[in-house]
Amino acid sequence: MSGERAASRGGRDAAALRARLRVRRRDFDVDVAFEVAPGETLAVMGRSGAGKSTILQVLAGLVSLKEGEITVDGRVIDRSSGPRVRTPPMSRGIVLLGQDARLFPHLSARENVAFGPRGSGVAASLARSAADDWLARVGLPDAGDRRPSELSGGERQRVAVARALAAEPRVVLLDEPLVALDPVTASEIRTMLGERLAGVTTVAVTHDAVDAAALADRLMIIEQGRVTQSGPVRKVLAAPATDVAARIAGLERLVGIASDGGWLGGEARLRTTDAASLALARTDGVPLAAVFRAADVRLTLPRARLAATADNVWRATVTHLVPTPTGVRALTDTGAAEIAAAQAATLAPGTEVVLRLAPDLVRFVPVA
Amino acid sequence: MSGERAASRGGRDAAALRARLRVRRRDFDVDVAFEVAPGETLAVMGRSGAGKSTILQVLAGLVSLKEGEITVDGRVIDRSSGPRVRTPPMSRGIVLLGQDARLFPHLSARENVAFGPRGSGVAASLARSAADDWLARVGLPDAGDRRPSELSGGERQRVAVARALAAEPRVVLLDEPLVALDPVTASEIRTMLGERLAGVTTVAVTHDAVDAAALADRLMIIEQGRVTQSGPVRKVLAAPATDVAARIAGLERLVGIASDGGWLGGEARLRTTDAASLALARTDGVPLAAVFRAADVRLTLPRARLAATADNVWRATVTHLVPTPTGVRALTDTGAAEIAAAQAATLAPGTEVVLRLAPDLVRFVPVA
Amino acid sequence: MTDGRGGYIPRSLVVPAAVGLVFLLVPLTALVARVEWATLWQDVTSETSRAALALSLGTGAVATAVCALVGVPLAIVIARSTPRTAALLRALVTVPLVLPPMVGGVALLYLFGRSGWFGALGLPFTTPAVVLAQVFVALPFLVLAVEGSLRSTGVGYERTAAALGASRLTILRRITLPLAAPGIVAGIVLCFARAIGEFGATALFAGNRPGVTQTMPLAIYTAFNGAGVSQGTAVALSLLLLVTAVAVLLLVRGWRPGAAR
Amino acid sequence: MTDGRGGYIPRSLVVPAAVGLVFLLVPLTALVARVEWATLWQDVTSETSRAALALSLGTGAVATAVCALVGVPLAIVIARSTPRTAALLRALVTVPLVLPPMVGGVALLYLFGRSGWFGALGLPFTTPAVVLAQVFVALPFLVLAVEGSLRSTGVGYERTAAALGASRLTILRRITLPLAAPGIVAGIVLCFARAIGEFGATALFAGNRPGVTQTMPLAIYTAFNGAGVSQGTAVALSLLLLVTAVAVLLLVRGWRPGAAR
Amino acid sequence: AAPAPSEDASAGSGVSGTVEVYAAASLQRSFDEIAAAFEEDNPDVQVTAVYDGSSTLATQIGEGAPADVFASADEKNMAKVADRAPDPQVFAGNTLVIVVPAGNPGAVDDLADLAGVTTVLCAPEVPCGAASATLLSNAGVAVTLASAEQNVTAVLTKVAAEEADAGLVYATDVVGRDDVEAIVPDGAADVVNRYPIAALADARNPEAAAAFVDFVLSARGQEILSAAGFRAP
Ligand SMILES: Nc1ncnc2c1ncn2[C@@H]1O[C@H](COP(=O)(O)OP(=O)(O)OP(=O)(O)O)[C@@H](O)[C@H]1O
Ligand SMILES: Nc1ncnc2c1ncn2[C@@H]1O[C@H](COP(=O)(O)OP(=O)(O)OP(=O)(O)O)[C@@H](O)[C@H]1O
Ligand SMILES: [Mg+2]
Ligand SMILES: [Mg+2]
Repeated sequence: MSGERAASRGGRDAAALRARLRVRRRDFDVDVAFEVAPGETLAVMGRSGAGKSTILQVLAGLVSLKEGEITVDGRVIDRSSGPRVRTPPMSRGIVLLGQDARLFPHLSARENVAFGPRGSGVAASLARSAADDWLARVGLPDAGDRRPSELSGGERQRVAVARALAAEPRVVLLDEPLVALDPVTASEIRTMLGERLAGVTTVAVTHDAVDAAALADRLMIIEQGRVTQSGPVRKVLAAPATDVAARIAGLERLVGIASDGGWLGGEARLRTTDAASLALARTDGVPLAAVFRAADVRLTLPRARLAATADNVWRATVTHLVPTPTGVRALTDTGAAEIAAAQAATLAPGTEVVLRLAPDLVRFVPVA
Repeated sequence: MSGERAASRGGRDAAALRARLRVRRRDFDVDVAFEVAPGETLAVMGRSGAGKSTILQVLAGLVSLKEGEITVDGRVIDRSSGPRVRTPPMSRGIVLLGQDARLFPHLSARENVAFGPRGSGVAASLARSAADDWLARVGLPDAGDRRPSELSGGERQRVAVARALAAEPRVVLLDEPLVALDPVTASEIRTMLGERLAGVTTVAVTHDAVDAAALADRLMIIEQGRVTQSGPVRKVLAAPATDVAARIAGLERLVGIASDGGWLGGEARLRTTDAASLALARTDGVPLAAVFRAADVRLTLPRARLAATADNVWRATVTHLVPTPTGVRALTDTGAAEIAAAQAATLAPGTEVVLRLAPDLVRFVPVA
Repeated sequence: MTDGRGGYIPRSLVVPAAVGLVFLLVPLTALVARVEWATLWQDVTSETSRAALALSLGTGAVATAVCALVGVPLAIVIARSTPRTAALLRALVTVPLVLPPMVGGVALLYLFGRSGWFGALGLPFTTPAVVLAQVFVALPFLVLAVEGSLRSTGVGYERTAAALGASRLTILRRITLPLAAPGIVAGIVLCFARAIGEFGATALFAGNRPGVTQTMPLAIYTAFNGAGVSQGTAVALSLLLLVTAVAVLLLVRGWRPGAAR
Repeated sequence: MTDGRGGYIPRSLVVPAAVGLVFLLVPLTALVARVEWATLWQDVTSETSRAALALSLGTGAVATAVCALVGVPLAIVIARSTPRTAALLRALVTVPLVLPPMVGGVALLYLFGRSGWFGALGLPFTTPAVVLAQVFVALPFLVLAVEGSLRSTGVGYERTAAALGASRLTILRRITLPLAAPGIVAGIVLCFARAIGEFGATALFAGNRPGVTQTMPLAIYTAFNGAGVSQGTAVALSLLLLVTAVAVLLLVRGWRPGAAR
Repeated sequence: AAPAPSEDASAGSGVSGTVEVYAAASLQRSFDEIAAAFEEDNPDVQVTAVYDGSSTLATQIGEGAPADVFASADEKNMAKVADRAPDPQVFAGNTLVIVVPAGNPGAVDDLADLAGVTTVLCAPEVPCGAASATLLSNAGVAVTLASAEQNVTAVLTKVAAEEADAGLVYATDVVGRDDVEAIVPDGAADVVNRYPIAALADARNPEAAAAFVDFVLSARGQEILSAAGFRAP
C-alpha cells in the first residue's frame, strides 16, 4: 500500500500533511491550520456550511488558497506568498473523494475504478482486474459492467469510494465517504476503510461520530470556518468544548458556572463523582459545561413539594417530543431525556417536568 | 396545506396512495404492494440496491411499470393492463425529492425553490416570497441569491428539500431527505419535516431509524425488491423479522430455535422475562430469533471453568474490534458487545470471550 | 464548486489550436493587403453598398429568427427521439447542407417559381425570397449545432422538473432552453453567419435587384465580376460585410453573458 | 436513472419542427421532379462525374480530418478560456464564416498565389488547394459546434479526474473528448457536409480542372453553366452528391452509436 | 509570340504533351468539340479544358494558374492578364438575342416589348449586361428590370422557369435548348461581343498552346464555332 511509501518519504517533516490556509468563498471565509501525521487519519466534523468541503478542496488544489501554505511530506505544494507555489491537482499526490460521487457517466463502474491506476500508467488489464478486486471489496462484485446511471445511489457512492482508493494516493481526502449507505453496508465499508486506510495519511469529513471513532485517530471540529476543538477522537467526543461538538458526540451540554465544587445553571445544580470534573469545578465562578447522555436522565412529573434546590434534580419545561426507535426523546428548556413511549403520552410541549441525573453520569468540561 | 386537500379528496378510497408494482431493472426486479393512508407517512428502509429508489421513481412516473397499478386518491395514474394508463409525472399530483438533489444549476436557490409553485401558476413575486420562507425554514435565510454551485453539499440538500415541499403536492416522495446533514442540522430539518408533513401523504426512504421513528407512522423494510416486513415503525424496529431489519433497528439478532421455553442457538441458551417472547418460545423446535442491544451485553474473558451450558452466558470468539464514540464494539461470531476502551485493549480478533445478557434485556421474535 | 475557469487541458493543445486560428486569419490579412485605400471610403459608403448592407443585415436577422423558431423545436425533437428516428431526421436535415447552394436556389426556383407548385405566392425577385433562400441554407447549421448541445446536457434536469409537477411548456422554457443556451447561441451564430454570407441560392432564387434582393455577397460578386481591372471594390465590400457581421455577433454575445453553469 | 429516452417536451413543438423539416425537404422533391430520367444513369456514371465524386469524397475526408485535428483543440481552448478571451477568439473564428466563400477563395489566392506571400508553395490549382479551401470554409463550423457542446458539459468531471491524479492528457482523452462526443460528432458532420458542398472558394483558389480540382459542386456548376445544354446533368449530379454524402454520414453515425449519457 | 494563322496548322504539326485551356463558360460546348478535333489531328496532345467565368479565370491566371491558353468572353478580362497574354487575337463574336420561355407566353416580338413584361438581364457590370444596356439604349427602349442577374445562366434559368417573360442572352446560349425560344432583335448585329484568345507567354507547352490557338482560328475551328452560333470575328 502507498501509505508505507508515504511514511518512508516523510523524513524531513514529522507531519505528512501540514496546512495553514485561508480561503474566501463569497462572504464566508475559512481560516484553519492543522497537521496530519504520516499514516494518521484525521476526521473533520462540523455543521453544514462550516467549511469542511472547502478545506478538502483547497488541499486537493481545486480551490485556490488566499493565504497560507500546504506541504505534503515536506514538499510545498501550495503557497500564497514568498515564492508562490501552486501545484495542479494531478501532481499533488493527493486524491479527493468529493461530496458528489461524480462517477464518469460514460465509463462503466469498472472503468471508473480503473481510471486512477490507468491514468498513472498501470496496464489496462492489470488496472481492470485491480478494479474488480476493489468492486468486490465495496460489495459490488457484479457491478463492473454497469454504467453509473444503472446503479443505485448507495452503489454509486461505493464505486466512488473504490475509485478514490484504487488510485493509491499518498494522501487521501474523503468527503463523507459513507453517505447514502444503509447501516449494514455502512458498517461493512467502514470495516473495509479501516483496514485499507491503515498507513495511509487521510483526512475524512463525516457527520457521524461512529465513523469518526471507527476510522480516525484525531478529530477536528470546524465551526464557521474556524477550528473550535481538535484532539484524539474519543477525547473530543467525551469533552465537547462547544455545543456543536456535544451534539455531534450525541451528548447533552448545559453551560453554567462552577459553584461550591459543583455545577450551577439557573435553578439546576449538578454534582459529579468524576475526578477530572471535580478538579475543573474547584474555582467558583468559572464558566463550566455539564455534559451527559439524554438516555441517563430520568424524567418524572413534579410531585407536590419538590425541594427546588436539591442537587442533580431540576425542573424543566418540555419543548418538543420526538419519537425515537426505542421510545421518545423529550426535549426541554434545560437538557433532554430519553423516555418510554408510554410515559411520553402523558406529556406535551409546555408540560413542567422534573429531571434527575445520577452524579456518576455527569461530567464537567471547560467552556471554550 | 395541501395535505388537507388530499385527505378530503380521498373519499372513494381509504388509501391516498395504493400501489401494486413490478418493475425490472436489468437483472433485478422489484415486486411490492403497499398502501399509504391519507396524511400518513410511510418510511421505506433497506439495504443499498434493495429497490427503494426504484419504487419512488415508479410512483413518480419516471420509471415505467412492468406490471401493476398505482392509484392516488382513488384515481388510477398507472396501470399495465386492461385499459392501460400512464399519467406523466407532472400530472400525478406527486412530487419526488430524488436521491440526487439535482438543483437546477442555472437558477438561484430562491428560483429553484420557487420552481414548483411558479410552474403551477403562482405569481412570480408570491412564489419568490414563499420560497424565501421555505429557505428560512431549512435554515438558509440568506442563501436565496446563490447558485447551487455556491452552496455546500448540505445546503444543496436542504434547498432540494425546500423545493420539493414548496411544490405543495398531494403526495410527496422523499428519497433520503436528511442525507449529507450534520446531526444538529438534521435534527432541525427533521423537526421541520415532522411539522410540515403532518397531513401530507408521504413516502420517505431513509437509512436512519431515528428519522423513521421521528417522521413516519409505518415502516416498510425492502430486501432484494420484496417487502420483508412492514408495520408501525416502533413495532418493526422492536421485533425485526430479518437480519437487515435488526441491523437497521440497531439490534443484535441471533437465529436459533425455541427450546424448553427459552432460545437455543449452538451452545448458547437464552431465557427472557418478556411475556410476548415467552409465548413465542412455547413450542420446542420452532425457529426463533433472539434480539438484544450490544450495549446490554457484558463481555468477560473466560475464567478457568465455565459451565458451558449456563443460561444467558455463552462463549464466543472475537472477530472485529471497532472503536465507537464511547468505547469499542466487539464483534464476535455470536453477537456483539459494547465495551470500554480499556477492556478492548486486552482483546484481539481470535480471543475467546464470554458474553452475558440479563433475561430482562433479551426478546424473542419469530423468524420470517 | 468551480474556482476560476477550471478545467485542465494539456498545454500542448495550444499548438494545433493556434495553427487553426492562424490558418483562418492569415488569408484575411492577405485580403486587407489588397485593399485600395484610395477608393475604400468611397466604395464602402456608396449607395449600392449601403443598400446591400442594410438588406443583408435585415434579411439575415429575419432569416435567423425564422431558423430559431423552427430550428430549435426541430433540434429538440431530434435530440429527444429514439436513436433510430434521430439518425434518420438528422440525415434528412443534413441533406440541404451538402447541396451546393446554387442547386438549392434552382430547387427553390422550381418550387416557388411561376410554374412551380407554389408559384401563386409570387415570391421570386422579392425580399422574402432572399430570406427564404437564407433560411434554406442556414437552417441545417442551427439544427445540428443545437441538437448536439441538447444531447450533451441530457434529460436529467427535465425529469427532475417533471417530478416537481412542471408542465412540458414550463420545462421547455425554464429548463431545457436555458441549459442548452450555449449550444443555442452557437447555433444562432452559425446560422446568422451562414445566412449573411449566403450567395448561391439567393442569386438564383431571388435575383440581384439593388435595394430589393441584392445582398452584400451579391454586391461583392457583381463588383468582382465587373470588368474593371482591379477588384478593389469587391475587397472593400467584403471587409465591410465582415466587420459589420463580427460587430453584430459580438454585440449579440454580449447580451447574454456567461450562459448556464 | 433514465427510462427509455426520457425528457418531456411539449407535443406542440412538433408543429414548428415539422414545418422546418418540410421546408428543408420539399425543394428537394421539386429537384427530383425535374430529373431527366432518360439520361440520369448516363450522367451519373460518366467519367467526369465519377472523377468528381471520388475527388469530392477524398478531399472532403482529408479536409474533415484536418479540421478535426486543429478545430477540436481550438474549440477546447476557446471553451476553457476566460469569458473575454473566449468572446474574442470566437469572433475571430466566426469571421471566415461570414465571408462569401468566393471572397475567401480570392483571399486564399492572394495568399498562396504567384504574387502572394506563400506563392513559393505552388499550391493553387492543385488537389491540396481544394483541401485547403474546404478547410478554410468548414473549420469555423466545427469549432463553433464543438465549443458550444464543451461549454454545456462543463468542467466538473475534468476536476474530478484531476483530483484522482489523472494527467491533463488523460483527462482530455478519457473525459473531455468522450463527454463532448455528441457535439464533436455534430461538428464533424457539419464540417464534412460543408466541405463536400464547398464551391465558391474552391472555384477560385483551386480552379476547375477535371480530375485534379473539379469536385462535385464544380462539376455541377460546370454542367449548369455550360451554354446551350439543359440542366438535367446538373440535377443528376446534385442528386448523386446528395445521396452519397447522406450515405457517408449515416455510416459514420453508425460507427459510434448512442454517445455519452 | 503566336504564329500567324496558317492553312496547314490543322495537319499534324508534330506537337505533343498536354495543353491546358482556360475558356469562358459560354465556350464550353464548342471548345469541347474543338479540343476533340484538335486531339484527333494531334494524337500526341491531350487537351484539358477548364471552364469558368472570364473574370474568375483572369484572376486565376493572374495568380499563376497553370494555363497554356486563355479564351475570354470579353476583351477587358483579357486585358487583366496582359502581362501573361501579350498578343490576344479575336477568334469569335457573339450577339444578343431575346430569349423567351417556350411558347412565348409574354408574346414578345421585339425589344420594345421588353418594357411591358417581366424582364431579366445581366447586371450592367458584367459583359452581357453591358452589351444589353447598349442594345436597349440603341433601340431607345427603357426596361424595368425584375433582376440584374450575375450571368447568362441565371437569366436563362429564370426564363426557362417562366419566372421572367423575357431576357437578353447571347445567341450561343440558346442553341440546342428546347425550353426557351430565341428571337433575334433588330440592331443585334451592331452590338457584337468579341472573344479574344491567347497562348500564354509562360505556357509550359508553348508549341502545343500555339498550335491550339491556331486550330481555333483555323477553318476547322471556325466551322465548329459557327455551328454553335458564334459569329466570325
Ligand atoms: N437505470 C437502471 N438500470 C439498471 N439497473 C438499475 C438502474 N437503476 C438501479 N438499478 C439497479 O436496481 C437495483 C435497485 O436500485 P435502487 O436505486 O432502487 O436501490 P436503492 O434501494 O435506492 O439503493 P440505495 O440505498 O443504494 O439508493 C440496484 O441493484 C441497482 O443496481
Ligand atoms: N463555490 C462557492 N462559492 C461561494 N460560496 C461557496 C462556494 N462553495 C461553498 N460556499 C459556501 O462556503 C461555505 C462552506 O462550504 P463548504 O462546502 O465548505 O461547507 P461544508 O462544511 O462542506 O458543508 P456541508 O456539510 O453542508 O457539506 C458555505 O457557506 C457555502 O455556502
Ligand atoms: Mg461539504
Ligand atoms: Mg436509492
